[in-house]
Amino acid sequence: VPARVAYLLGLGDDALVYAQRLGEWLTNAPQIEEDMALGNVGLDLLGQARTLLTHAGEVEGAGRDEDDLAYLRDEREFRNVHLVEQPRGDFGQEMARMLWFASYQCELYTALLELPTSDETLRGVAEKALKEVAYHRDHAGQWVLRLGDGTEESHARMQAGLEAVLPYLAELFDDDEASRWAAEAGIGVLPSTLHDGAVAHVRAVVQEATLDLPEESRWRSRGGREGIHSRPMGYLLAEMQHIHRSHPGASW
Amino acid sequence: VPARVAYLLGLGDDALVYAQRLGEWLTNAPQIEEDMALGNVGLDLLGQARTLLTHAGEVEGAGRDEDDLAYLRDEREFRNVHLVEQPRGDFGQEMARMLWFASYQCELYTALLELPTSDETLRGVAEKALKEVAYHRDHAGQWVLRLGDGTEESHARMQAGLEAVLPYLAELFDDDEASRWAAEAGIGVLPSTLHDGAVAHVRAVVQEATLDLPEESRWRSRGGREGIHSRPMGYLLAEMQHIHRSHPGASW
Amino acid sequence: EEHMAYFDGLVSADKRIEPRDAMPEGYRKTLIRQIAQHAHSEIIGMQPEGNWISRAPSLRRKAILMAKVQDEAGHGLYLYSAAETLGMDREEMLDLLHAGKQKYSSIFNYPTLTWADAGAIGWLVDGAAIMNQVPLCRCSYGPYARAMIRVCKEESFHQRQGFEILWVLARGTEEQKAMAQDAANRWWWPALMMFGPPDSGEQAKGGHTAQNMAWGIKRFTNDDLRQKFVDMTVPQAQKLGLTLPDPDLTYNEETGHWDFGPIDWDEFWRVLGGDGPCNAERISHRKAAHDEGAWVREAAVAYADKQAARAGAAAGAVA
Amino acid sequence: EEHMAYFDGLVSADKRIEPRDAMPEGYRKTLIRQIAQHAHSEIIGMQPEGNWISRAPSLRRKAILMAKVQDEAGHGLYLYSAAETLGMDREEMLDLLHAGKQKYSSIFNYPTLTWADAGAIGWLVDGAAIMNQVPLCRCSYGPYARAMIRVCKEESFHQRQGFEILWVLARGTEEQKAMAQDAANRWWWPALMMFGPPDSGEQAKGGHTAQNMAWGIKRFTNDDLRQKFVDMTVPQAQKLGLTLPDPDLTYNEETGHWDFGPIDWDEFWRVLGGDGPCNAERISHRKAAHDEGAWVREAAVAYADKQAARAGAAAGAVA
Repeated sequence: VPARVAYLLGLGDDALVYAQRLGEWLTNAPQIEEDMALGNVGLDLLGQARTLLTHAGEVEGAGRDEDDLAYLRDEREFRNVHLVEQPRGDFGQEMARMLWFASYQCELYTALLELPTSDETLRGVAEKALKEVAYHRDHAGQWVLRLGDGTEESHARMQAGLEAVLPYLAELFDDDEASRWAAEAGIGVLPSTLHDGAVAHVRAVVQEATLDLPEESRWRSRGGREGIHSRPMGYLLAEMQHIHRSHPGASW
Repeated sequence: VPARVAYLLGLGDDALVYAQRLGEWLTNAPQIEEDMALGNVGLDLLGQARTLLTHAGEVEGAGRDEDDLAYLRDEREFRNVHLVEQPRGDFGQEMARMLWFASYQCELYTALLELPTSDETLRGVAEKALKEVAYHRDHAGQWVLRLGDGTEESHARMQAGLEAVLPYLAELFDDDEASRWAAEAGIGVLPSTLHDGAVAHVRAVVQEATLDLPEESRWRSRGGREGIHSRPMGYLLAEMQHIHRSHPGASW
Repeated sequence: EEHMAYFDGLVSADKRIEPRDAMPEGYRKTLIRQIAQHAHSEIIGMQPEGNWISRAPSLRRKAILMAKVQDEAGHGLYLYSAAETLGMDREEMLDLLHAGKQKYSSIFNYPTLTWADAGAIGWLVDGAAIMNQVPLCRCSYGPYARAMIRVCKEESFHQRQGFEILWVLARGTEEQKAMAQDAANRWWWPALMMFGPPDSGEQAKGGHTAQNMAWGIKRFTNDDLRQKFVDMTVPQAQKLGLTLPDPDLTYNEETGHWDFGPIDWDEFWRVLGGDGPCNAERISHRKAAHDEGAWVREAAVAYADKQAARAGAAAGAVA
Repeated sequence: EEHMAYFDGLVSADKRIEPRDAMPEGYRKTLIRQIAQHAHSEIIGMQPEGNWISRAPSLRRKAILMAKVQDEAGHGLYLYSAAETLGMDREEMLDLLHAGKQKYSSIFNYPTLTWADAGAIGWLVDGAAIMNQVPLCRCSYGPYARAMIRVCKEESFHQRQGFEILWVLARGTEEQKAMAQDAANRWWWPALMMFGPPDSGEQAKGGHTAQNMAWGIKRFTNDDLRQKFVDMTVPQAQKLGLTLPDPDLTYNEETGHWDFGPIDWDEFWRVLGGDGPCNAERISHRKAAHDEGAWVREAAVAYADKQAARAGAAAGAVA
């Protein structure tokens, strides 16, 4: 896959896979308002994913549309980070993941908008998505506050949620070959440049929530952008792709 | 699907789907001996399934082999009962399911051997499998004893296991169209005729284990033999079939 | 007495009763029961379709389905709010649902076995729901009537989406056609049962139709609504190219209606009584989500209390 | 002293030490550590392949894979029994494993990403394991040597099965060929690391090779075994039609061996130290199964105690 396509797929796959995980909250949220809110976040990400995958397919020029890319690629061809493919934990863990991921995406889309990019589609995504992910970040932040500064139990669980996502954070800011190429070419940004901004935002929320920001992880995830995934990914794809793959060539 | 094929598929799908569930115990059993034992039971059932599906494909005469039948049928075409498709519960629940299913299978294969059947393959399966399922029944029975007459906790959990499988038992003994045809044709048996023998065996074990055999269920499963399945079935098939379906026409 | 005369006057003038108005206790109870059941149906109804979000066969369909299930959550919220104006709060209604003491529409006790079921639910189940709900937009109780207006607008959108799912399947591969037909076969009769048992005749079992009509809660009998639904749906099935699983279905030139065969009310009562394919699953899924979320709701309350206390302290300091 | 002379005599005569024989404490400790690590590797090694049982692409492959993972459980059991003859019981060894105080082969900290990995594990990982284990069939400690004879027989069967998986893939569709090549790319270097760090030179880090050789536990150096493995495997890769991911791999006419490029020992130490792709997952999976099964093991003990008491009472009554 050419680097430009790979870069777009990385952005799109993150959004797609996280949308898939968030869809699992519908009917499982702690209150009905959250069924709606998490559904909304999932829908926003799915929307971003669709535009990004469609665009990646067009740039590639091999005739693959959004569904070909979502349903007919194998695990090794998906370029999302491990954070988004992890199974649904409890609500605190989800808020920790969402706070981090949305903070990362806020920095990402902000930086993309600041580029004198020649990729108008990508600029369009960034423009629309920035408003969305700012809301996601705020929504998760509100919950981190409520849970951190709520009851004793919720404080402990929210802290545990922050610890649970910790090993998957470094990878968000890894510069891979595709992003290096994209930054060089002026159409993308180096993930490493997004680190400080994202951390600053999360740190402020976590402190206000009377929680501790964990910083030491015995291990860290690696390689999602090269198609090296964690165990849950294959099962996620099996579920997501099964019906589509069961009817080769069908329209829906 | 002709009734004779449907009958064979029902027997084969029960074994296949239960083998799939038992395979999930490997690496998850309470002790290594049980990783081996549950793997063994799963392997026996997988073996039965392979012969039965292969035979069903031959009888059908449409050129479908065991893999076509296992991997390329949709949920509505699977004819197994709901009991075997339920997700893995705790070990007590698994022993309850295995005791019931193996008791049912013991009665089934015994009855098939008593038929002056013209289906030599089916007789061959019954002959070989009867020894296997007698061991499964015994293995589960031993555990029901140990857990029922073990600690207070294990007694309570084993009792809960018996309650958990209760709603799925009646369906094992439902006469469906295919089994009625097969019994009529002298190549199969009516499930309803297997009920009393299976219950007698389970009852004896449960009593010796100082447990109560629950008999009242507010609801009961229905329709597996007509391809009406419960929610977990679709996800089980997605996982089981995904790789095979991802490579149409490939050999393995 | 005077209050009740005012109530009767409003009802007979086809005006709206509002929360501040006095109302007969029976009216209040009936409405709470009906609105709660309606809200619960939206919430439980998220499950059969939610089952297909992760497996939807195209990203476009996945997005539409997610939005739809989310709309149902929204409908549940409007309706719980409407019921709360009658003096029962949401938490209490959910407890009654989980304890099996308030009901939800029995149709959601049927499983969604294939992707086509997402279409059939939209087409038939939402179609039947709209038939029930459109008259409720003129219900005598104001908050309920207003909630229904919002709900109906979105439901008809969902119904069209369901129809479109089946339309595409019915024009697809042989497997897709079979899937669509199978879904129609399985959902047709349960959809007809959604209107409830007959209001009269052998099968009628102590319904409340007459009283509810007098109160302006109900506008049509179950049988009238069912007939309207059949009359609307048969031509749609023909357009789709699907057969409805009723050999007795025939157009009656005299009445101008479609006659249909006998409904299996035994099945209806059995499923309503708890022995349907998914009753146990629907409630246990719902209860598990609620129980697992308890700590989150408690934390939200605790945080709000702390914030209020802080605001109070700050206000005190300023004063 | 006398005991130790007897021990030394047995070792130098290449005879077997048995559990009843006196032995140096260092010998006992080394063996416990090594056999436990070996047993743990079998048990943890069930996970990467177990991951593919539910998704195996044909029923035949599913059966073979289930049987293989089950064999590994069996190997674990033999090996725990061998270690128990040295005075540490299985429960204690498992506790040490779960606490991170006993190790397992670091190769199992790599993920199985595709079906081809089930083949690569058989071919390369089992192949390397056999290379390590065959000499252990002549280990000075009798119970370990006898366990290894059984294990090796089954391992070479597994190795052939792994080879066959890749053989079929390498002759399959383009996707299958790519899958096989990708698996070879990812497993080759970790397989070479399985022999441990170099015994001498810059990269050597305080190994125990010399002492273990003197005790008759080890027969060859890590580097010797690694070279034998490379020499055996390169022609197999050629037969398969797969490329090994090492541009420096060349046949050395002088030595008669295959020369290979530098191994990334930084990666080795990083993964060994806990920061591999699956370290956390492997232990937490194992621990979860163990913890969830505690009530079952307790019940089995309680039941056995009750049975023994009953038998005692019955015997008393008879006497």
